[in-house]
Amino acid sequence: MTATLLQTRELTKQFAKNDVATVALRDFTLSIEEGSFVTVLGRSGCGKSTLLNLLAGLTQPSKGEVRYRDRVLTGPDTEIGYLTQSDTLMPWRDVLRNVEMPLEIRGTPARERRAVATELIGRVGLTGFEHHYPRELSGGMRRRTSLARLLAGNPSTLLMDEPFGALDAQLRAELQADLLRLWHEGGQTVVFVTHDIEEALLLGDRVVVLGKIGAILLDRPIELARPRNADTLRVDPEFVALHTELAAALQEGAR
Amino acid sequence: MTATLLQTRELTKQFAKNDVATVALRDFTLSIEEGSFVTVLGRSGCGKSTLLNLLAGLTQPSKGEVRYRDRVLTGPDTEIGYLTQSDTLMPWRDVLRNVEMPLEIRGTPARERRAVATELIGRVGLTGFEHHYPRELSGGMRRRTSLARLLAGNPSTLLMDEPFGALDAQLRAELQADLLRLWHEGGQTVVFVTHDIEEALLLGDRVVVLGKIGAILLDRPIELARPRNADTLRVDPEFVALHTELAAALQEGAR
Amino acid sequence: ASRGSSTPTGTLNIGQISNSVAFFPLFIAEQRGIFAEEGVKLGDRPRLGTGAKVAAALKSGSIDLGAGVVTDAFNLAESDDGTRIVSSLVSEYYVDIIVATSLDVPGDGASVEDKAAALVGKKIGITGPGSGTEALVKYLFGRIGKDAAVDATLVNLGAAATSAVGALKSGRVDALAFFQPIGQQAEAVGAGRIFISPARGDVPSMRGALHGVMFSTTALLDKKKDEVAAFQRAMGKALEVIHGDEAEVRQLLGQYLDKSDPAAVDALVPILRSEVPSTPDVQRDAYETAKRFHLDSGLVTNAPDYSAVILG
Amino acid sequence: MTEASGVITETAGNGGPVRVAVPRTWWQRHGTTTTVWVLRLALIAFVLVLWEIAGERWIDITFTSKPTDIVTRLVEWAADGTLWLHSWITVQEIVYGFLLGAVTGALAGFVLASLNLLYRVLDPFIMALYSIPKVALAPLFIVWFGIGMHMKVLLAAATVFFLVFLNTAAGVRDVDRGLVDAVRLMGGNRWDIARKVVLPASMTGVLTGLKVAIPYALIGAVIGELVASNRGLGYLINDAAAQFDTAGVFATLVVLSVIAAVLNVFVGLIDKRVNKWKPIND
Amino acid sequence: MTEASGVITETAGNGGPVRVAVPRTWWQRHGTTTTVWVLRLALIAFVLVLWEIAGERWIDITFTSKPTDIVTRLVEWAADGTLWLHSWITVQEIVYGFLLGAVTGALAGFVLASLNLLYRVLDPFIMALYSIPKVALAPLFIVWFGIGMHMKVLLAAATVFFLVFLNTAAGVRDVDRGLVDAVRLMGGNRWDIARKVVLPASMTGVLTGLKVAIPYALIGAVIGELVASNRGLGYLINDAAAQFDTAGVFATLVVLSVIAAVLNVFVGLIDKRVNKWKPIND
Ligand SMILES: Nc1ncnc2c1ncn2[C@@H]1O[C@H](COP(=O)(O)OP(=O)(O)OP(=O)(O)O)[C@@H](O)[C@H]1O
Ligand SMILES: Nc1ncnc2c1ncn2[C@@H]1O[C@H](COP(=O)(O)OP(=O)(O)OP(=O)(O)O)[C@@H](O)[C@H]1O
Ligand SMILES: O=C([O-])O
Ligand SMILES: [Mg+2]
Ligand SMILES: [Mg+2]
Repeated sequence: MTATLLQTRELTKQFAKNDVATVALRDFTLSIEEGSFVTVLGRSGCGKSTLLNLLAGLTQPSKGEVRYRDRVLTGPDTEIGYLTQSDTLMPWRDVLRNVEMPLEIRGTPARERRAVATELIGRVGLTGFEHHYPRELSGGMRRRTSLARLLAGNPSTLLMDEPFGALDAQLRAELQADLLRLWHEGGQTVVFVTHDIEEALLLGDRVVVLGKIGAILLDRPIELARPRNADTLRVDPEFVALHTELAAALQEGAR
Repeated sequence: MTATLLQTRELTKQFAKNDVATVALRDFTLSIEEGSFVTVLGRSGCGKSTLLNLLAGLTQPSKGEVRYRDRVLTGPDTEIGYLTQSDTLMPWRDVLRNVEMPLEIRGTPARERRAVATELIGRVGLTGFEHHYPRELSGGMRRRTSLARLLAGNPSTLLMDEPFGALDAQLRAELQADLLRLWHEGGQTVVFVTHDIEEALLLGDRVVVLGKIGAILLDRPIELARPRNADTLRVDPEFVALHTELAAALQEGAR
Repeated sequence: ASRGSSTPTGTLNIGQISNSVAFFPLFIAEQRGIFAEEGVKLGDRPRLGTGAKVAAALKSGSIDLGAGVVTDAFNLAESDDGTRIVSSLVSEYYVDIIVATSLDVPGDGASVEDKAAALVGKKIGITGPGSGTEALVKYLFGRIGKDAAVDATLVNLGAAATSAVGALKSGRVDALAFFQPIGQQAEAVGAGRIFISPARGDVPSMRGALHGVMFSTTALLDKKKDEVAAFQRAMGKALEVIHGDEAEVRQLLGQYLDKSDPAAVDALVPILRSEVPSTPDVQRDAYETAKRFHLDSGLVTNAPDYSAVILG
Repeated sequence: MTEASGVITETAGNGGPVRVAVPRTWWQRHGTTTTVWVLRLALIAFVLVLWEIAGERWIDITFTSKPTDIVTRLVEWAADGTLWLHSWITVQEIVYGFLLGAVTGALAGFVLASLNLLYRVLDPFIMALYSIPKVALAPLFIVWFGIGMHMKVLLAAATVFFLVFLNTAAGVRDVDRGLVDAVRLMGGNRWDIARKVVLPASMTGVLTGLKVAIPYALIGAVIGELVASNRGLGYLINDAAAQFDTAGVFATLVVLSVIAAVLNVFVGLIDKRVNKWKPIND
Repeated sequence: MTEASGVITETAGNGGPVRVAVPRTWWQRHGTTTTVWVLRLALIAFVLVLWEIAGERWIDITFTSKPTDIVTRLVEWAADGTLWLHSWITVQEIVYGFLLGAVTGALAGFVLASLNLLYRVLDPFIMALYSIPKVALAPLFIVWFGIGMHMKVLLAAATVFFLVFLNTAAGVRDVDRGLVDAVRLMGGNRWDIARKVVLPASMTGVLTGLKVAIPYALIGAVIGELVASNRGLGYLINDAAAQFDTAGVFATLVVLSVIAAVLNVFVGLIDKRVNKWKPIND
C-alpha cells in the first residue's frame, strides 16, 4: 500500500499560439501512493483537467515528466482509466455498445462483454436504455454511461474529472458508495477531481487543493473513520474543521 | 408581481422511434408567476431539460401547450433566455465574439456590443481570455462564457439548466450572488434547474420537485428571509426542515 | 428553324472539323492576304471535331460556313433542305488504310480485292461510327462480299493522331482507316505503312470523288452573298498556289503542319498537289462519284441531287 | 412530427424507462415517401409534356429530339437487344471502375490524412494529376491498357479515386480529437482508431465522396468508350451522333441517367444504414 | 510540439491568465513549411530525372515524350507568345466558370439542404443530370450557347456546380442542431442561422467541394475548347494531338497542372483563414 504509483516532476504544460503561450500548469510535483484515494479540489481554470490529461498520458508535458510504476509515461496505458470532464461517447453507438467498447478493443468474446456491460449499465441505473443513442439520453445519463464504460475497462488506476457533478444527490450518493466499495475491494488507486468540498472529504484519504496554474495550496491526509456517512459527518467536528480549512485554502487560491 | 407569465397545460413530450416512443414528460401542468424565482429539482432523466426545451419554445410538445404572456408559444422568443445543459458556444468564435453574438443578431452597433460583452466577461471572471476559442477554455470557463452570452441577450425570463454545476464553491457563490442581484434589480423571472438542494433553497422563492416523467412531487414556496447566507442558513432550523423535506421528496421519486 | 448569321457584314466565321490537309487552302489564303485582297474578313475559326457539331454551329448561326467532308453535308441535308455545298477543296477520297509494319499483307502490286481480303478478321481502328473512315472499310469489304461489322473488329479511336498511331504502334489494332496525314505520320515514326490509298488511285471506282468541301445553308448564305462570292474567288487563288511552285508549297505546308514530322510533310506535298482540284467550283462528276460511294457503302441512305445542293 | 398519437399504452415495467406504443397509420408511416414519389413523378410528367409540346411547336428538335421519339427508340433497342448488349457492358465497366476507385480512394484517404506531412507534400501533385483532362490522356491509356474493358474501368476508376480520396481525407481530418483520445485510453491501436472512430466519424465525407463519384464512374466509362470502343453506351452515343440521330443520343442518355439513379439509391441505402444514429431532420 | 522553450517571461498581470513569451527560432517558425517544400522539390526532381532516363532507355517516348522536350516546347511557346495567349483565355474561362458554378452551387446547397422535402424530390434528378457526359451534349451546348467563351464558361460552371452543391448540401445537413438552436434562441432568423452557424459549420464541406471542383473547372473549360475552339489550352492539346506532337500535348498538360496548383493554393488560403480556430494536427 505504500509504493509510489504515479509521480510527477516539475510538470509544466503550456499551450503555445504564435509567440505567446498560456500556462495551464507549472512545476507541478506530486507523488501518489498505490491504492490511495486522492481528491483534488481547485478553482475553475486552475489546471485540474490539464493535470489529469498529463497523468493519463493523453498529452505530453512541455517540461518535466510523469512516472507511472517508475517508468516515464509516454502515452495512454490501459491500466489507467480516465473519465474526462467532457463527454466522449461515440454518438453512433448505443449505450450498450459504448460500454462494451473497451472490452471489444481488448478482444473479449461477444457474450462475455455483453454480460459485463449489461451488469454495469444496471449498476449506473440505466437498465432499459441499452439501445438508446447518446443524443437520446439526458446529461446525467450520458455521464453515467461514460462511467460504466470506464469501469468496463477494469483499470487499476482511476482518474476521474468531476464524475458526479451532473447527478442528483440521491444518485450521487449511490454511485459514491459504489465507487468506494469498488476501491475497497479492488485496491485501485483513484485521483478524483471535484468542486464539492463535502464530496472530497467524504471520499478521499488525501486531499490536494490546487491554486493558480496548479500551485499546491494544501496537501493533507483525511483521517476520518470509514465508512463515512454524509449525514452524520456533517455534524462531526473534525469534518467541520477540515471543511473550513479547505474552504479557506480555496479562498486563498482565488486571490 | 402576480400575473402568470409562463403556463403549461397537460404538457406531454415523447420521442418516437419507429412504433415505440420514450416518454420524457407527461401531462405536466404548472404556472409560473412573473418575477418569481422557481428552482426545479429532480432526478437525472426525469424530464427537467425536456421541460426547459419546451418552455424555451425550442421543441414542440407532443400534446398540450406552453403559454407565455397568455399567448401559445410556438417558437423561441428573445424575451426568454435559455442556458442549456450542454455547451452551445460557437467553436469558431472566440469568447468575446461568442458573448457579442446575441447583440450582433439584434443589430447593436459594434462599439456598444464590445463594451457590453467586455463588462460581462469581467463579471464571470474571464478577463484576459477574450480571445481564447472555446476549445482553449476549461469546462467551467466554457460554462461561464455561456452564462455571459445569456446575459448579453438581456432576456426578461431566464431558463437555466444546471448553470453552476461545473463551478467551484467560491465561484458558484459569487455567481449566485450576482444572479440574485440581477433578479432583484431587474425583476426577471427565473426557472433554475439544479441538483443541489442547498442551491435550490438558497436561490428560489418557490421550489418544484419533479419525479418520473415530470410528475410534480412537491411544489412549495420558500419563505426564508433574504438575503440568504449559505453559512448561517445551514444551521437555520427552517432551512434544515426544508432540506429534509426536499430530500425526502427526491427519495420518493427514486422509487 | 435555323437562326440567321450572327456575324457582322464583311466577315465570315468558318467552323472546321479539324486542321486536316483539306483545309490547307484556307490557311494559304489567310497567310497570303488573299481574303483581304478579295474584301472578306475571317472571324472565328473554331475546330469542331465532328460533323454534328459543325451542323449545330451552322444552325445556331455562330458560323457562316462549315469546312468538312461531303458526308457532313449529306447528313445536314437530311434535316435541312437548304443545305448547300459551296466549294470543293479536295477531290480525292483522302482516307487511307494503314497497316502495322509487322502485319503480313500482299505487296503494293496486288489488286484492291486481295488487299481487302488481307484485312478480314483484323482489328481496324477508325475515327468513329458513321465516319468516312468506317465507310471506306465497309466499301472495301463490300467489294469482296464481306461485312465489315462481322468480318472485322472496328475500333473507334477518335480523331487524334496520337490515339491512332499509338494504337497501331502498340499493337492494339492491326490496321487503321484514317484520313491524311495520319498515314504519313505513321510511316514517319515507323509504326506502319500506307496499304490502300484511294487518293493514290488504289481504288479505281473512287477516283476523283469529291471529299473536302465548304458547305452551309441558304438561311445563312442569303445574307452573305457578297462575302461568299469573295471567299470563293479567294479559294480559287489559293488552289492556284498549290498547283504552283512546289518548293513554295512545301514551305507553306510546313508552316501549316508546324508540329508534324518533316518526313511526313515531304511525303504529303505531291499527294496534295494531285488531289486538290484546280477550281473551287464543285464538278458534277466528282459529286456523282462521291454520291455513289456514299450510297454504296451505306454511309448515308439519301443524298440530294447535284442541282439541288450545289450553290450557284 | 410523429409524436402526436392516439391511444397511449404503457409498455415498460417499473425499473426501465417509460415507453408507449405509438401505432402509426399507413400514412404516418409512408406518407412522406409517398409524397416524395408523387412529386417526383409529377415533375417527370411535367417536364416530358413540356418537352413534347415545345418540340412540336417552339423549338428545333434536330438537337433536342422529343420524348415520344426517344421512347420509340428505346423500345426499338429493347426489342432488338441493342439496349441490353451495350448497357450490360457499360454497367460492368461502371461497377468495376467505381469499386476500384472507391476502395483505393477511401484507403488512400484514410492513410494519407493521418500522415500529415506526407499529405501536405503530396497534395499539390494529387491536385495536378487530378486536373488533367482524361480525354487528353486517352492515347496513353490506349497504349498502356489497350482498347478493352480494362482501359475503361481504369479511366472510370481514375476519376472516382480522386473524388473519394479528397472527400475521405477531408472527413478524416475533421474527426473529433476527444473521440480518438477515448479509444487511445482504451488501449486501441491505430487500426482500432481507424475502424472504430475515424471511419464512422468521417462517414459523411466518405459518403459524399461516393455520391459525387457515381456520375464520374459513368462519365469515365463513357469517355473510354467514346475513345476506343465498338461496344457500350458510349459507342451508342457516338454512333447516334454521327448519324444525326438525336433521339438515339438522348435515348442513351436516359439509360445512363437510370443507371446513375440506381447507383445513387445504393449509396442512399448505405447512407441510411450508417447514419441511423443521427436525428432525423424535421 | 512547440511548447518547450528557453527563458520563460511572465507577461500578464494579476487578474488575467498567465501568459509567457515563447520566442521561436526561424526553424521552429518555418521548419515544417521548409521541409514540405524541400520534399516537394525533391519529388519533382526525382520524377523528372526518372522520366528522362526512362525516356532515353526503356520506354517509347513517342507517347510519353520526355521532360527536356517538354521544356523545350514550353520555352518556344513562351518566346513566341503562344503560351500566354492560350493560357490567358483558358484561365479566364476557368475563373469565370469556377466562380459561377461555385457561387450558384453553394447557394443551391444551402437553400435545398434546408428544404428537406424539396431536396429529396430533386435529388435523383440532380444526380441524373450530373451523370450525363457533357461531351454528349456538345451539339446542344453549341446550339444554345454558341461557340464563344460563354459556352466554355457554362460547361465549366455546370460541373463545378454539382460538386459544390452536393458537398455543401452534405455539410449543411450535418450541422449540429444545438448550435442552430442557440441562434434561434437569440432571435436569429433563417438568414442569421445560415450566415452565423450553417456557413461556418459546413465550411469543411464547402471547402472540400471547392477543392474537388477546381480540377473540373479546368476540365470543363478544356472540354469546351475541345468541342469548339480556335484558342485556349484545349485547342493547343487538340492541335498538338492531331499533329502527333506528344511534347506539345504534355507541355499543355503541364500548364494546366500549374493553373490547378495555383487555384488550389487559393482554396488552401481560404481554408487556413476560416479554420484558424481548429486545433492544429500534430
Ligand atoms: N488548448 C488550450 N489552449 C490554450 N489554453 C488552454 C487549452 N486548454 C486549456 N487551456 C487553459 O489552461 C488553463 C487550465 O485549464 P483546465 O482545463 O486544466 O482547468 P480546470 O482546472 O480543469 O478547470 P475547470 O474546473 O473549469 O474544468 C485554463 O486557463 C485554460 O484556459
Ligand atoms: N431525443 C430523444 N430521444 C429519445 N429519448 C429522449 C430524447 N431526449 C431525451 N430523451 C429521454 O427523455 C428523458 C428525460 O430527459 P431529460 O434530458 O429531460 O432529463 P433531465 O431531467 O434533464 O436529466 P439530467 O438531470 O440527467 O439532465 C430521458 O429518459 C431521456 O432518455
Ligand atoms: O470529362 C469529364 O470528366 O467530364
Ligand atoms: Mg476541468
Ligand atoms: Mg438535463
